[in-house]
Amino acid sequence: MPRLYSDDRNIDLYYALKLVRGFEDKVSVLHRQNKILGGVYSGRGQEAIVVGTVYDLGPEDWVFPIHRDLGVWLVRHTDPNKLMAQLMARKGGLSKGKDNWTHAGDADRNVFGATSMLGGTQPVACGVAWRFKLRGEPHVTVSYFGEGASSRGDVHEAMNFAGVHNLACVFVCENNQYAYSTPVNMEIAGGSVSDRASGYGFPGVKCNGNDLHEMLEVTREAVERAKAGRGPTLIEAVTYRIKGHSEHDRADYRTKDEVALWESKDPVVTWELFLEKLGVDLPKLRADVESKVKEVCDKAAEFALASPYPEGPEAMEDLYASPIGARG
Amino acid sequence: MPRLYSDDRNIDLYYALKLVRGFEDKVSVLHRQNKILGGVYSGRGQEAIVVGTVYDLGPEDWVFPIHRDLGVWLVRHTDPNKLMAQLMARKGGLSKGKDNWTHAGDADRNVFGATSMLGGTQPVACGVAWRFKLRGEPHVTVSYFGEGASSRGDVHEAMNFAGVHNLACVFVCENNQYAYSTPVNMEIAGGSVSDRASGYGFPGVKCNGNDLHEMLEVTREAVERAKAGRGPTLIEAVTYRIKGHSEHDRADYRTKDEVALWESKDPVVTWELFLEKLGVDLPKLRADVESKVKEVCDKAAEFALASPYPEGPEAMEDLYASPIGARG
Amino acid sequence: MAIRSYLQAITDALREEMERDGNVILMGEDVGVYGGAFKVTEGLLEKFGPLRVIDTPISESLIGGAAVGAAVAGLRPVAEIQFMDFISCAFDQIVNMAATTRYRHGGQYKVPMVVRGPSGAGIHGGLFHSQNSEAWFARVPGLKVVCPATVRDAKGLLKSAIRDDDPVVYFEHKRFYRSVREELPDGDLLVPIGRAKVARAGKDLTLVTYGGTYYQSLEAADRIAREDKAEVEVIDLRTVLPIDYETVFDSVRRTGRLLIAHEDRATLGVGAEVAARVSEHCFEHLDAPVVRLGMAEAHNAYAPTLEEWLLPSTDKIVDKARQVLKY
Amino acid sequence: MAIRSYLQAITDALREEMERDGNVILMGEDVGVYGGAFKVTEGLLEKFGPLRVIDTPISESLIGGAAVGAAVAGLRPVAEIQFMDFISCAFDQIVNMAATTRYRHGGQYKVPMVVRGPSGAGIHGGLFHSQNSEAWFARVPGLKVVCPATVRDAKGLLKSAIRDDDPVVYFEHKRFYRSVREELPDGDLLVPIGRAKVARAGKDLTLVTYGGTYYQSLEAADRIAREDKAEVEVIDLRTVLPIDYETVFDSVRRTGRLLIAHEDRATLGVGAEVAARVSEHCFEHLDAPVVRLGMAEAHNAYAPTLEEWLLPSTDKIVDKARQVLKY
Ligand SMILES: Cc1ncc(C[n+]2csc(CCOP(=O)(O)OP(=O)(O)O)c2C)c(N)n1
Ligand SMILES: Cc1ncc(C[n+]2csc(CCOP(=O)(O)OP(=O)(O)O)c2C)c(N)n1
Ligand SMILES: [Mg+2]
Ligand SMILES: [Mg+2]
Repeated sequence: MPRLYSDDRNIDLYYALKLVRGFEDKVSVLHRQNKILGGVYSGRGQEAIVVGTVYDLGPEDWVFPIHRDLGVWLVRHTDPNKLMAQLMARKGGLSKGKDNWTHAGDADRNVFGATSMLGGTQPVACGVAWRFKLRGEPHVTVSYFGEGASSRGDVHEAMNFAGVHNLACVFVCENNQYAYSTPVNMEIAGGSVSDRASGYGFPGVKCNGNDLHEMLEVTREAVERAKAGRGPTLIEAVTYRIKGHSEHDRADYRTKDEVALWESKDPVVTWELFLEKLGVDLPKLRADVESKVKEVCDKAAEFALASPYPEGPEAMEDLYASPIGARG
Repeated sequence: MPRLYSDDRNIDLYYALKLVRGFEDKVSVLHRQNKILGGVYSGRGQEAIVVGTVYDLGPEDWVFPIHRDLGVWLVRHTDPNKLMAQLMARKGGLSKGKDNWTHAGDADRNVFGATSMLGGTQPVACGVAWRFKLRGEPHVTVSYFGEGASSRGDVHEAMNFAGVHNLACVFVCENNQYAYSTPVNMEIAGGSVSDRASGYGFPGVKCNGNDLHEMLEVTREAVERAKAGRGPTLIEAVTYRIKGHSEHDRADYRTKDEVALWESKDPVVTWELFLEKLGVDLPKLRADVESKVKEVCDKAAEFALASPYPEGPEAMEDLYASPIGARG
Repeated sequence: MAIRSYLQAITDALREEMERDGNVILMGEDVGVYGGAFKVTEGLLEKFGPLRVIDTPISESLIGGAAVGAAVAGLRPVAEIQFMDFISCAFDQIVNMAATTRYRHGGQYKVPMVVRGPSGAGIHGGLFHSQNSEAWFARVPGLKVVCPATVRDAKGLLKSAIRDDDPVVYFEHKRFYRSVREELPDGDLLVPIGRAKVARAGKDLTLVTYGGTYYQSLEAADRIAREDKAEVEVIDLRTVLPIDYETVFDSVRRTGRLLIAHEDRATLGVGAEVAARVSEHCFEHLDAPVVRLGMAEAHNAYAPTLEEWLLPSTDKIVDKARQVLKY
Repeated sequence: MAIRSYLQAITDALREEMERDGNVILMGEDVGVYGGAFKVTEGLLEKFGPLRVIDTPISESLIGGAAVGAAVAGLRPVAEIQFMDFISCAFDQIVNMAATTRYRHGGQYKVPMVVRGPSGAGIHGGLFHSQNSEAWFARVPGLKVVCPATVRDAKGLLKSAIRDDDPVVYFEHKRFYRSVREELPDGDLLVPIGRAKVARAGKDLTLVTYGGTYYQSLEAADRIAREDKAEVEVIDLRTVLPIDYETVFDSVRRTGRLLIAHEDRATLGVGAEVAARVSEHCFEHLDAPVVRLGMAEAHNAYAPTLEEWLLPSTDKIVDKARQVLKY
């Protein structure tokens, strides 16, 4: 895939992190202004996961983001204008106003939008990977789920199937310690989602989801493995959901200390420190990147706000590829 | 629970094994004579599992047998007459002809009948175990599933929940190497169902399902653990389905050698050898036990055949505890 | 007497039943510490403790099945589905396990459980936070299905559901949670399952409704009374399995005209069954064809323009009612 | 021309479509080595290999979801549910994932998949090997649902379903697999989805049916012709989503009388929708109430006496038809 911002990989990755965060911040603001309706789920604190697992994928690989993975679209080069229009239910959005948030993908970039039913895309990813197997194509699917969603039967059925058939599936569990209000010890027996992988005969890797280097490396290994026909990998990226479950959740079921602890492990700041060690002029770079991100986000918001809502009767479009009911 | 046949535990266990096998053989014969309709699934070769996991349970424990576990009812002291009438869809059966085979339990003995949907009773067992937890009762649930059914999402959701809450659940996976025609390597990634337990934070024990001693011992440990509030155990009893999936399946997807190998590990014969080592006069005992089993089975068949079919309109009974539709 | 919201009435019913009967337990995602996504169970964990208010993992099928287990073992579980759209993930446990347990055991077990949760559209929830799923269940023998619209019914039907010895699926309308308030008598209040209510008497047209279109139907009746001088009789089914046909037929035999309005799609929605039965059993009394109004035959699209176009409304009910009246 | 059974026609359709299009794949439990529980896929693994005929673990939800994935990626999966009763375990993936994928992506993806399998009663299968589950799906926008009764339709509709770019749920009637035979032309045979068929012309009563009651309906019509000198027009819906109302309405407007018979329960069965629509749109033409006949409102009980009592039969259809004719 082409670079997003700079020929320098490390700088480009920084831009990706900042773009994801900036875009989500913009979404928050627009949501508070009632310009985005319904629930909005922030991925703040988890940017290294979406950037690290998507950045090096090829155009023929497929990705299956969920509600906290808005960044996946951005790193995948989905037009930010279209994405913002999608969030605002406009005609210019990916689904032309049909559904909100992440329920529409971007077919041109092999991004598949989930239903709300958590865990539902892991089986779908298996089906896509079957095509790779059938045609001998060297591609992978990368599908996401929260540690909370790991309790759904669908995730189990998919991992087992992928394991039996050595499918080119990379399963990414974003373990951000909470499912809505429910802490991880009430959600997952055993304490660790990655431990389950051995029961499916493939590696489970627990890694630091706040460390972009680690996410890139772990993903590289998993993708290589999958492309070599050696089957799936389950990556458990340990991270933290910095905000509430959705914009309206004050999340007072958590302690301030806990949040502060994780804020101190911010993946974007960590990457900045790395760039500084490399000798990058960070204040300047940050200013440049932030102004570019602001430009992209503002333009996206502008585009979206200028895009009309769909007309009512369009609600009947896109139900069928070959329409029915002509005789009814 | 009272003894079935003899005050001598070893002899009584022998009787249990023989009763299960004898009863199933009778069922086979009656099925071939078209006296039992629909599918019949033999547990031949797996008797040590049902006997070993049920024999030492208390009356307040709950059991959740499935299609190959007819023996569970018998060891649980369900009236063989009623059981046979159940198989023949007679009014004198457990469900008065409502459903076949194992879909009716025996409420007096805390036997819960499954639906056909494999894996469906593991969540139910969790619900029963919640009552034990709520009331501080020292009982357990023992629920069964095949290695094939282990791929169902429900089994995963139940094991995770039981693990999170340390429920008094003993999960018994009867790994008989086939799910219908599908061999175990096509069903379960990783090769071993018991390996999955660690992912749920409780012990998984792989054991010889053809060895009654081992089954009794493994069960004893699991039950003790559960009653002590230390949570679930997953027992994977490795065994072999001697017959086809159902009576009509010739099972030629298997080799003769494989079947012969497992026939040589017959759990009933193994127990007989043990009794002989103890100095029991086996020919005499076997003759006595077989004649008693024959008597029970013949009587059961007689009872069942004499029991009428329900009258058509009884199909509308037992739908609701508090009937509805009076005004409709 | 006190003014209670639709949501408070549900919370009250849960709390009162839990106080009355130690066998009543709650289970669901985030029902404990958080008090539920809509705060229906707020305060109940503190009051009844974690053995009776269970925060479950995200495992709808487990929730359905465990409720069956708790019920057959003698408890009275009330399981929350965080959004009723997700009941699709518990479908097998409800339609095959819960609904058949009594039957397939020849009456040996009873299954006193309730599955409840927020359903319905009109809050820009999109495809998966807006569904009306009652029709899937309203055809399953062994289940009872209720869809209260008023505060009184929300409370009284939930209490009846909890005391009922059969599995009840209880659909709350999330649009009503905080927007609908009513004065309620203090203390116990039971509304029987299986009884419709004549919410407004009339002689010219019967308007059968329930759930999401209840208030719109009453508004439509008022408007027609004012503007058309016609009297619409509004019947709230309240229970959609079993349906109280006696009340419906009585009314249609008097008015000769029937409009059915619900928020769910018309195709194989509850109204299809009502229309079919009325057409059969009130054939001689009908002066006009039975007409149905439901949301358009699509998914619950997200954009406000689409959602508005899709959903029934007071205006649309008035239009349809006039069409039937004029026939 | 060759005599083919209902089952052979299905196998033929699968094989021919797999030969025609390398993107067609099969998946399901025991469909490979064993050739399927009813041997519908026998010989296909040998012919097309394990990359195109996939023996899956017992994971219905996975099967449904993986079919969606294969479909959006450009394959044409045909997923077998070993008994259609178990489709309850794949419910979410079918009604929420498959049915909405195109819509929620604003048309970006197409989902050319088929879910097929044996359904229906009458073989003493009991509660979980006898269900008619089509009505649950026949109300879901985004899906198409077919229920062939004849050998020709079994073949032609399956071929159309496989070539269709939308998800199709295809219900086979297991009672017909080996009992129904017909002469079929060799080679390609397509029956369009969404078209009913007038299986027998008549002027006195319209009898709408599909699936399990098809042959009983024809027998009933014959008997009534012989014994009552009345001519029953039998319409086989074949597709229950979308329903071909033009054909139904045309007929009812000529005969003035309608009986609907299906094996599924009447309550919110496909016939409820047909009855509601006919009652609305053919109101002036109806000389008698629309009557429905389905299995009794219980589960598929196992004992032969119960099953017989529950299910529709030629006798019961004749009785109901006479009732409508005499009205
Ligand atoms: C099947 C299903 N059940 C419940 C929900 C409601 N819900 C939405 S997000 C969420 C929490 C998810 O937690 P997790 O999987 O850990 O992801 P996170 O939000 O923490 O990223 C819940 C319960 C849902 N969307 N789908
Ligand atoms: C959900 C579900 N899918 C499919 C079936 C059909 N079926 C019945 S038994 C069986 C094989 C079960 O294998 P396993 O779990 O290993 O048990 P075994 O029969 O070997 O004892 C299958 C596929 C079913 N009953 N339920
Ligand atoms: Mg989480
Ligand atoms: Mg097995």
